[in-house]
Amino acid sequence: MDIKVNVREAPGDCYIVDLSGEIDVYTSPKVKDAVGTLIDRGVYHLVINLEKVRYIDSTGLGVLIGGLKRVREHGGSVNLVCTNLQIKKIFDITGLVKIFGIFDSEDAAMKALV
Amino acid sequence: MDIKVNVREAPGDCYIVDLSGEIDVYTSPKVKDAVGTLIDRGVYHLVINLEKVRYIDSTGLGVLIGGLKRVREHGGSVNLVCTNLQIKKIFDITGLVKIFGIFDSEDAAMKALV
Amino acid sequence: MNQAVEQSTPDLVELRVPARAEWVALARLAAATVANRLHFSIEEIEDVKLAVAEACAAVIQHDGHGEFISLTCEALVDALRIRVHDSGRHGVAPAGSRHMNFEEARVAGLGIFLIRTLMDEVSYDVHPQHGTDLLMVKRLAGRPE
Amino acid sequence: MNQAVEQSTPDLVELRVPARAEWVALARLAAATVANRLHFSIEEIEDVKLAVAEACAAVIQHDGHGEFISLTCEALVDALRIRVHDSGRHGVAPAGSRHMNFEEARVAGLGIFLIRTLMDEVSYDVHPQHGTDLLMVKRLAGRPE
Ligand SMILES: Nc1ncnc2c1ncn2[C@@H]1O[C@H](COP(=O)(O)OP(=O)(O)O)[C@@H](O)[C@H]1O
Ligand SMILES: Nc1ncnc2c1ncn2[C@@H]1O[C@H](COP(=O)(O)OP(=O)(O)O)[C@@H](O)[C@H]1O
Repeated sequence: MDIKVNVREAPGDCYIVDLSGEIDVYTSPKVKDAVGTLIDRGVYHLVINLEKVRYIDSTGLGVLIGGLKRVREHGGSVNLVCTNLQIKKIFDITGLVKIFGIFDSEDAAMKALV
Repeated sequence: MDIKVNVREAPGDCYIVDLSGEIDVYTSPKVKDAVGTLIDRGVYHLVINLEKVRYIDSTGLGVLIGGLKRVREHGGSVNLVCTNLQIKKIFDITGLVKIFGIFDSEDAAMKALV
Repeated sequence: MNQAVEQSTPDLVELRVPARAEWVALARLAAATVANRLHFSIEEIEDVKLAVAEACAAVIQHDGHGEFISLTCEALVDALRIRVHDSGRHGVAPAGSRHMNFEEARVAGLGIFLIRTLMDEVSYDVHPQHGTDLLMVKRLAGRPE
Repeated sequence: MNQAVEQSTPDLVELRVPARAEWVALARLAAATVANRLHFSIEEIEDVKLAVAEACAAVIQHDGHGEFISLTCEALVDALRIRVHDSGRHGVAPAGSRHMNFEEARVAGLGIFLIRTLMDEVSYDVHPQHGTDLLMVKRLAGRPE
């Protein structure tokens, strides 16, 4: 019933946000704050690692979409790391696979950042 | 919301019952069956390992007490392995520490079997 | 225990929680417990959890919602029937309450879209006096309608 | 969201489940969620879970219990108040129903003993027509009565 957020700096002006737990209507404001703070500081290339996320709902998707829209205004990008089949399914059926880069490993997500 | 029961033979006419999960009004009949079957087969020296039990209620305690009473009629004994503080507390406040041997390791519980 | 009484009792679970975000996880869990009893697959149980969570989130984010959300889960022979009830009177939003902007409305739409995709039947019942019911059914796979 | 409405809603959670063993885990969890919201310690949350489980088990094992168990958890400022309601009419046990033997009665006694030990206040309310209520209060440690 909780979310943990951890932000790490990575080579090349890029940041990795590790999320673990459940991203729902209760916990997504915390994710929104963390991502928003990074963008406010001028970080426009993000990898968000969802490998330890067991659950995401539409408010969580909304936070990710909102982050993506903000960084795109600055020519940035958001790549996701996601291996959980249920969560992948959610990105599939909502069509969000088409707007996010979704990768099976952090390495792949990092390399694909523009 | 479930219990796993595993029975192992150990040196010296003794059996170890590994329980893992929650022993409550729903799952305790399964424990009762497993212990009862052993006693029916003439096994009167038992170690019941509760190390992986996260939760026990009075019906679970009742099953352990019932097993103990049956083996005692045959000069047998039941030793428990228990490290979870909450569960130890339950044995304490019910006074059942006085009728069971409760040990911190399987080794100690085995050695103390008469 | 009295077996006759035991078996005739329907698998009906009702939960009423404050209409606030921190209680949605419990509603999810209650629905998952009923779905599990019906032997839905793990993936189907996740679908049910998400649908219930989206229904609760929709209530909570809607202006003028009631103080409580009621969840009713009924295990039928071949399906799980879920009702999410909000006692709020829609259209009678308290003065000064927030309105959704376009972006929020879009995310809310995503929630409704997910419910419709994950569940087999979805319908609304709006009673001006008694609030709104969202009714959802998930059928056990392989069973005919 | 309307903050005024949000904050005035009491933390009141109600759960109604069939009076059968497989639903007790959900009742435990609902009570634990409310206890957690009140910031009880992990040990105290375990106490609450066990007390609720014992109360439910006592209902289920009692001849003539009702079809459902209702659990009401109310988060007060300094305490958690829990009501476990059984709609059964005691003394009107169905014909042919089982009676407890001495050993079973003793284990049931252990359950009641645990409830009394783990909770700060325990009382019963028996209504011949409406069933039985078990009321339990657990106070937040360090708060005066
Ligand atoms: N805020 C949002 N809420 C819900 N879905 C969104 C949101 N933003 C984008 N999408 C979804 O993402 C996909 C692409 O949308 P968008 O980013 O607006 O790109 P485009 O303008 O090319 O359609 C669509 O399937 C759309 O429904
Ligand atoms: N079936 C039981 N249910 C609950 N408590 C029991 C049961 N059997 C024993 N006890 C508890 O275990 C302790 C010892 O009881 P018992 O085994 O009957 O030994 P003794 O006859 O020496 O009292 C007591 O605290 C008693 O309450």
